[in-house]
Amino acid sequence: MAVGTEVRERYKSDLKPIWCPGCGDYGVLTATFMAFGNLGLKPEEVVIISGIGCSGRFPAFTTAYGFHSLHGRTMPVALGVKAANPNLTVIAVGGDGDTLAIGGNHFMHACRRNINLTYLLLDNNLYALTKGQASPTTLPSQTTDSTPYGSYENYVEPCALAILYGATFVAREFSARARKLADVIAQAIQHPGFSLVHILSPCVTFFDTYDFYKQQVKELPQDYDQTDMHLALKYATDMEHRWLGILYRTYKPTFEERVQSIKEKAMQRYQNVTLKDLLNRRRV
Amino acid sequence: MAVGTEVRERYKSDLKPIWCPGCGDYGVLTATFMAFGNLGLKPEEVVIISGIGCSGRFPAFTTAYGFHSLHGRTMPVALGVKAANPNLTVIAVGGDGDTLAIGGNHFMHACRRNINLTYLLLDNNLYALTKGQASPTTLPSQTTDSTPYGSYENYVEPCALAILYGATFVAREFSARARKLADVIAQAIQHPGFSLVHILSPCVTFFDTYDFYKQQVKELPQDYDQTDMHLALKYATDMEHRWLGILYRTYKPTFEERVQSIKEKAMQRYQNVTLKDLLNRRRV
Amino acid sequence: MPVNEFVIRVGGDTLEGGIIRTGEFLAHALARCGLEVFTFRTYPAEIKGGQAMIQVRTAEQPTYTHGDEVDILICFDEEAWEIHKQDFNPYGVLIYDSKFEPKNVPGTSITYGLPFSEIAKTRLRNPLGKNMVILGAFSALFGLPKETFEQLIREYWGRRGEKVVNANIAALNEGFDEARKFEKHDPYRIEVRPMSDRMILSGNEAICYGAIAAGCKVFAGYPITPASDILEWMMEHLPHFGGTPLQVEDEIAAIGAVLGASFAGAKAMTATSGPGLSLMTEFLSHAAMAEIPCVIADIQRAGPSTGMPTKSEQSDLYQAVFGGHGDVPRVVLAPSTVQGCFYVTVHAFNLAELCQLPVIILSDQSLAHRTETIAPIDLDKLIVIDREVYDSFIHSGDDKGYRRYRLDETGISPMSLPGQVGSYTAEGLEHDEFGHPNWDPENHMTMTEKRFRKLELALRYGEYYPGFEGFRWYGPRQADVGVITWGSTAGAVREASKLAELEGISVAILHVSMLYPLHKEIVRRFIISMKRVLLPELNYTGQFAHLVRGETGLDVVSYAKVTGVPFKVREILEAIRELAHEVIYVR
Amino acid sequence: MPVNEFVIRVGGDTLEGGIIRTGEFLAHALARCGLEVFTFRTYPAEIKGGQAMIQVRTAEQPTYTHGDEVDILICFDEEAWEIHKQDFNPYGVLIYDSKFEPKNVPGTSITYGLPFSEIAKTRLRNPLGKNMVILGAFSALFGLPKETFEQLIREYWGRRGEKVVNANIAALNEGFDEARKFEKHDPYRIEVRPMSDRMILSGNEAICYGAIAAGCKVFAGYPITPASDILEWMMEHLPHFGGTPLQVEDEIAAIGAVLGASFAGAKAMTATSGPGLSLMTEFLSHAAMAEIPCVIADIQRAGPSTGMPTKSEQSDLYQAVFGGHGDVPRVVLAPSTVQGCFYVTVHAFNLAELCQLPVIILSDQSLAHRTETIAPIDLDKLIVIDREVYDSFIHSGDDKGYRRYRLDETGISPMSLPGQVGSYTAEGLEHDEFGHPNWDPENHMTMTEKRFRKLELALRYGEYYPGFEGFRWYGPRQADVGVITWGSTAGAVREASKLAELEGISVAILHVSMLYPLHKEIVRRFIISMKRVLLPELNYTGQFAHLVRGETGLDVVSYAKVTGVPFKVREILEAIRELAHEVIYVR
Ligand SMILES: Cc1ncc(C[n+]2csc(CCOP(=O)(O)OP(=O)(O)O)c2C)c(N)n1
Ligand SMILES: Cc1ncc(C[n+]2csc(CCOP(=O)(O)OP(=O)(O)O)c2C)c(N)n1
Ligand code: SF4
Ligand code: SF4
Ligand SMILES: [Mg+2]
Ligand SMILES: [Mg+2]
Repeated sequence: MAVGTEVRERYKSDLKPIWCPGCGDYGVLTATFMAFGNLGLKPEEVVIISGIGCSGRFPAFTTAYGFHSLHGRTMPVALGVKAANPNLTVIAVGGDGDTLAIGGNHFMHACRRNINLTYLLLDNNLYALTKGQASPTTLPSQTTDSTPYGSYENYVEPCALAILYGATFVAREFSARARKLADVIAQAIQHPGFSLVHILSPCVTFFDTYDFYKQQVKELPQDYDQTDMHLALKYATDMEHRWLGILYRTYKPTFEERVQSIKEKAMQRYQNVTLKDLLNRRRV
Repeated sequence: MAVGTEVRERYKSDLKPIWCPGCGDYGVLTATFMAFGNLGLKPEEVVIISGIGCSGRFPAFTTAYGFHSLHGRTMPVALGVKAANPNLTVIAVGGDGDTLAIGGNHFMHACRRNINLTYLLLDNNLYALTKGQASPTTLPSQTTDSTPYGSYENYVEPCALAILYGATFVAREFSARARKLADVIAQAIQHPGFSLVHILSPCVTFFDTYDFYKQQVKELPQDYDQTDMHLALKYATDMEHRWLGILYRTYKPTFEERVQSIKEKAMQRYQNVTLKDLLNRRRV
Repeated sequence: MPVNEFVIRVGGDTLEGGIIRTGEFLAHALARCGLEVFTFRTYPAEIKGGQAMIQVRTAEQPTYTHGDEVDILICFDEEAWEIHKQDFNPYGVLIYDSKFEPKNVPGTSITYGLPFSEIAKTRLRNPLGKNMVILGAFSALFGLPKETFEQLIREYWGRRGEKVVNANIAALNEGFDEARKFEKHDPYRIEVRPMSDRMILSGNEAICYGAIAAGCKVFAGYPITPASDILEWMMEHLPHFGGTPLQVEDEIAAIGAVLGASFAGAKAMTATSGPGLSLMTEFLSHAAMAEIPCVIADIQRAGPSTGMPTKSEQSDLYQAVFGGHGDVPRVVLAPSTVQGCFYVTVHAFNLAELCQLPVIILSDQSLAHRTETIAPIDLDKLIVIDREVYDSFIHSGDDKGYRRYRLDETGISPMSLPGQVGSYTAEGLEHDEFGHPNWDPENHMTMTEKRFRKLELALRYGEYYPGFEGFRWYGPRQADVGVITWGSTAGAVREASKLAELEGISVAILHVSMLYPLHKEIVRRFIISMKRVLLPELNYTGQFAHLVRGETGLDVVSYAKVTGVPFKVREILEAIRELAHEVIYVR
Repeated sequence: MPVNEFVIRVGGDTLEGGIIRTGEFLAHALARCGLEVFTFRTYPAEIKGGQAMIQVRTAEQPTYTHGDEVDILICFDEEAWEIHKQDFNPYGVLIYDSKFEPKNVPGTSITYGLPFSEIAKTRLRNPLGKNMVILGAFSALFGLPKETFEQLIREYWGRRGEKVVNANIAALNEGFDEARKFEKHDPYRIEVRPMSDRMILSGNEAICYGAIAAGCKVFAGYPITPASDILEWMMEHLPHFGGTPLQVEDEIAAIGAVLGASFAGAKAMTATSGPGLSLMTEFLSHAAMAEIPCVIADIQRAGPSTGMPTKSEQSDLYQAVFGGHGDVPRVVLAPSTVQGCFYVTVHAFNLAELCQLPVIILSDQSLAHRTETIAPIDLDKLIVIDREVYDSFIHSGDDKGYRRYRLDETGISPMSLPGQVGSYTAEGLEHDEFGHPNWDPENHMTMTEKRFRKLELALRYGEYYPGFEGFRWYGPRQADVGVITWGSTAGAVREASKLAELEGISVAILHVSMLYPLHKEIVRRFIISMKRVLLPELNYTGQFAHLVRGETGLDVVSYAKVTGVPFKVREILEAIRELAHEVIYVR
């Protein structure tokens, strides 16, 4: 699936992606460009924050601002960016290892703060950049270089976690469906609050899941109620099918709105007090 | 509520607790002694691992082995203890800050491993040892020294999280009900797999919740089905009442069992190969 | 000197309540008498219960320490006496609650036993009023005007209503009247002096004010003793200055949020103590690589590990200077006074923004929580530096586009801010001028040099912005004994060297505030100009001594102490004497 | 020397596949010809695609480096030639895929262009067989017996069935025949030598074997380049040795699990690289305080931050030696050969268990992934030390109960293990002998001294257990130029100093393997015995030079390089010459 050249020109940097041919992450990049194009975003008003992994190289392939942070630490950086400048459109890109292994705690706290940003979770069921070890989303059937006898840990389902943590928009998509994915990403960006897009993005080099997922994925039923949290938890945790679409959507005050209201309360309490005033109060 | 002097003699160290008079943690200590007594545990076969906080001082007040680790890091230590010696009875003690703020990720991964241990979460809705800042379980109504205008983050409910993470025994109790608590702790210890006991344990010094919780707590209905995960999630996340009792119980292979089976597979693959054999294979 | 120049200490179990407040009231009242004050406090390990103490030194001129010996000791209970008697001046005054009888009191001292608790409980029916009873007694015994205390009571409790104020004034009067019954035998007296304009502040408060003055707009932190009060102050005050304070889930998140905020254009800071600083190590290395300005205040406590959280130490220097994998440029500054805490914080922001790197402030528990009277801070004279922001007009002419990591002479490259034209990726991988990952051998060498070249500017910073002294040389250009000092130990060193001079010892001091990068040439010159060089510090491994040797290749005598409490003046004096003796001996 | 003593390099894009394997087959085949081999490899940043190379040095006696200059260069593609020509010996041999025409080949060299891809693709219909074609050609050109390769093919692909084996042998033969068409003009030749008994291993493999030999029972890790293969090996092999390997959620969990396991009685270890080491900082400090034995292998890569993950550097030394808040005793060891990786790991466990503290092994990418032929390891002669376990019978007579942190002369206290009588709490707070939290000033001093006293035993360890050399002095007791070296740089230093000697320069080497605690007296003696002392290392800040100065107060000349690749012998030789010249000049 191709992006219009105009869109590509606008959002694609001249750095050639280092991903393997056929990698699922290409689909996500394309879909992201499409979503940006559809929303007419200015590249310089977008900040893409990534961790470390194949997925982590994402920002530099775009013309947006990027922050290639540390393994697992996208969320603290995003929080800081939003605290400094709430007007920016913030996209976080994390691998499954990034998000659920080393970065699991920041992920929880970002959700519970309902920061207005979009989290693209590029899930390939393993650690790709370090060449194929088990991750928290490694499938029970999978053996990896680090789990030659199979894993002794249970699969972790990110959508259900995000819902319980307090994320207000939770969707799942498949990188092979770039157009659908682009649509979901656009909706996620428009959603006020924390939006997770869990993307099945196969690693063709270490564990090619294209065929597996093509069989397993299924679109949410027509009459699905996106606002029912416990229903969403059920669909999210279903491992027979991987349901695609928007699993959950609700509206709660965002982090940015709450910060604003705290600023107002503080202004009320302290009026126009200056630093000079405060210092003067400390005069003997 | 008193413990039999015999039990007290056996499990109580001669270090005097440094907790404030009336602190909820005393109730937990007493209940733990009772549970130990009921199960007839040998103190030297028990390891109590704590983090940092008022709660963190727990192990030294007992005659068991203790490991006063770092803030938020009980679970990695417990994993190591169990990997080295699966026969030990391991109890982890964590505050709400310990467990859900800095230690949230380790908590998730310990649950998903279903390590056979008992986690006592001493929840006082704030950071007590550092003198009263907001924690992830700080109530929406609460203001603290670090949130003078109220919090901008949502409450996190530990029981629901544990269930979703893969814990196989999840209960909630109130430190004011030491006898019930003792019973739940004993069951948790006996349960094969990860057992969480979420204990409402008021901090009388910084935010006394005794009266609040006395009003709010309620025992689970008689006909409650402990094996229904989605039901458990509903009861756990109910913030109108705080339901007490065993919210969820199921049986899955424990970490220890899985390690055992991996060892067997490895033995099968490598038979009785010695290091000498392996080295010989690397001869030119 | 018995008039206006002595040391008071108040000790007791915190279960009784009010120990620290008694000292604070005393300090404020003395300051209002036109005197200088310098306090020091220690807390128990327990949240409730356990011995706490506060020491207040008063003098007509500013002092540098809280004093070695206690002239007036006020004990709430017997345990307090047992703990504090070792520091008690045998010719001093002991005031105690007569509910107990202090043992082994030196016969040379004067004692006043007063039934504080008794008075508060039965006469006033206000057990918490005990500390006011004591202040009343203090007023009567030493001539500190009672009105000064009354005024403070009104200011402190005014918001709580007339009733509370009156109850406290009643307690004050009761203590005053009770103490007047004593015949005064001791020589200590307060004489009111003309008021000069001063402020009274703690080290941590000064850091908060400094941050605001420097333009801090985002603060992220996680509670930890003894830095939590900085977080709490920021949570309360940053919002009304238009900034955003964040209490986050751990220290890794704190430094991560600081870097994100700084990247997005806000001046940003975090504050922590040893365990938190350790957790920030990986991000410290990232900040250096991606060249993101940030300020980390580390309020040191006794380590290693959880250590002794309420005790003081200077043992995070190694971590501050050397922590981090790879070659990590950073600046490390250490204040040594409350005033220093303010200015060092301002300069920390300036250096961070100027050089686009992490700046670590090394304070410590004793400095954080002591209060001092200091000269008023003149905000109008402050120099505040902002980072050089990329401007596509000014910096244009670069046909290949914006180069975030442009190889300029100083090593500093203009920084573009999200929202404006000039997007780039802040990169933790090694990269070229554009920020594109690049692993060429020569590029890594060039970029590493670039990152370290910025430290040269940091070294020269003080020359350009004279408000900041990276070092200060006190005393002669050549001497028998030189003392190199840093951080909160500097006060004791200055007092000790004055005493040593009085004894005829030739002594000079090099007080270093910029610990890293080190002014090598100055330190070298100092060391070779002195016969022997002493370096006292509150850690076991002699961390700054090691750094000085490592940077200069010259030796110094390390004097290391780890007791959780600051050096006494006399300990350092003794060490200076010993070295001076050796010098004479080898002559 | 053209017979048996030269350097081969294979380079190409990994998309082609088989570059590294070609080199590995070559190395193994050469070893089977009775020769010594020493390899070195570099990887691309990309997972698929990008240039990789492997260099194989062969010699009749063991060498210390992979060689500066390439005598036989095998290029899969044009880019490879462009990259590697700078290291190409102008009198060497270039073998290339004749699908391209290499430019600017020195006229003095010999070239053989063969249609590898063409042969593999069209003649053999087995594009992946290309590397076997090359090996066949190598065999024909340089006389390495084809049977040796055949044997290796059988061993390597035997499990995959006869068909695969035959296809590869066919490719081998095809290359052999093709190359025989050339007339040989070059002087390089392999002559088979009598086989001596040796092994062929990589540095990381040696660490794994060392850990098992030392009795490691729990390994916990998190993947990270270039340490992941240790984790993978442990996940596969530790279980059948009765141990438990853990892949955990991050490096904090890894070190935490190691401490838990060690507390419970198992010898335990983790392996990581810079970013992971940084994350372990807080727990490192805890291990020191609670006195828990543990081993951390840090396989250094180029930093700071994410840096250049597949490149080599020695820049985590500061973090290894100084990382951690508070005064943190630890031992830091650095191997410099593959054999050293094995023994240093065994001794790391021994020291950890003996002294009950964290021991850090500093290896690096180049050492981790190079292979060497080494003398067989005699497991029966190994010394393995277990910690002193508390025994209530032997250690009784202590009426107050078990004292975990008993103040014994050496600083080492017998340790009780969960399950046995003698329970206590491992404590990260400062504590007394029983482990009870205690914040008395004197106690903190005493306990800090206790923890550091153990380093004295660590220093003397080599005297008691002669298998371990904390340092080694090569060459004369006095010389014009002394070189202090550590880690993987030692090889280049040894070769360079041999060359310098041949030039008539008087030179000695101090090779330090125990970096911390440092054998101060030896280092001091070495420095003052030499006219000038050079300290080359792969970092920018001269980290070991700084440590040496800091510990001895004596100066050395730091030679710092950060290019991501090891020193060349000639670079160090040049530096030695310069210093020698200075010495002569100042005479
Ligand atoms: C602190 C730290 N630990 C480990 C690593 C090594 N590392 C790099 S990427 C990665 C895992 C990548 O997996 P994932 O997040 O799923 O991303 P993917 O490569 O699959 O896109 C790891 C462990 C690191 N860079 N930093
Ligand atoms: C890395 C680190 N950060 C911060 C601290 C300071 N600290 C000590 S206890 C504590 C919070 C305690 O709260 P909680 O876990 O709820 O335990 P409680 O005291 O309430 O029982 C904090 C932040 C620390 N010890 N280590
Ligand atoms: S290794 Fe896997 S995830 Fe990484 S670029 Fe290749 S296909 Fe994509
Ligand atoms: S501060 Fe609170 S939690 Fe801590 S001991 Fe006192 S009552 Fe208990
Ligand atoms: Mg992945
Ligand atoms: Mg708590």
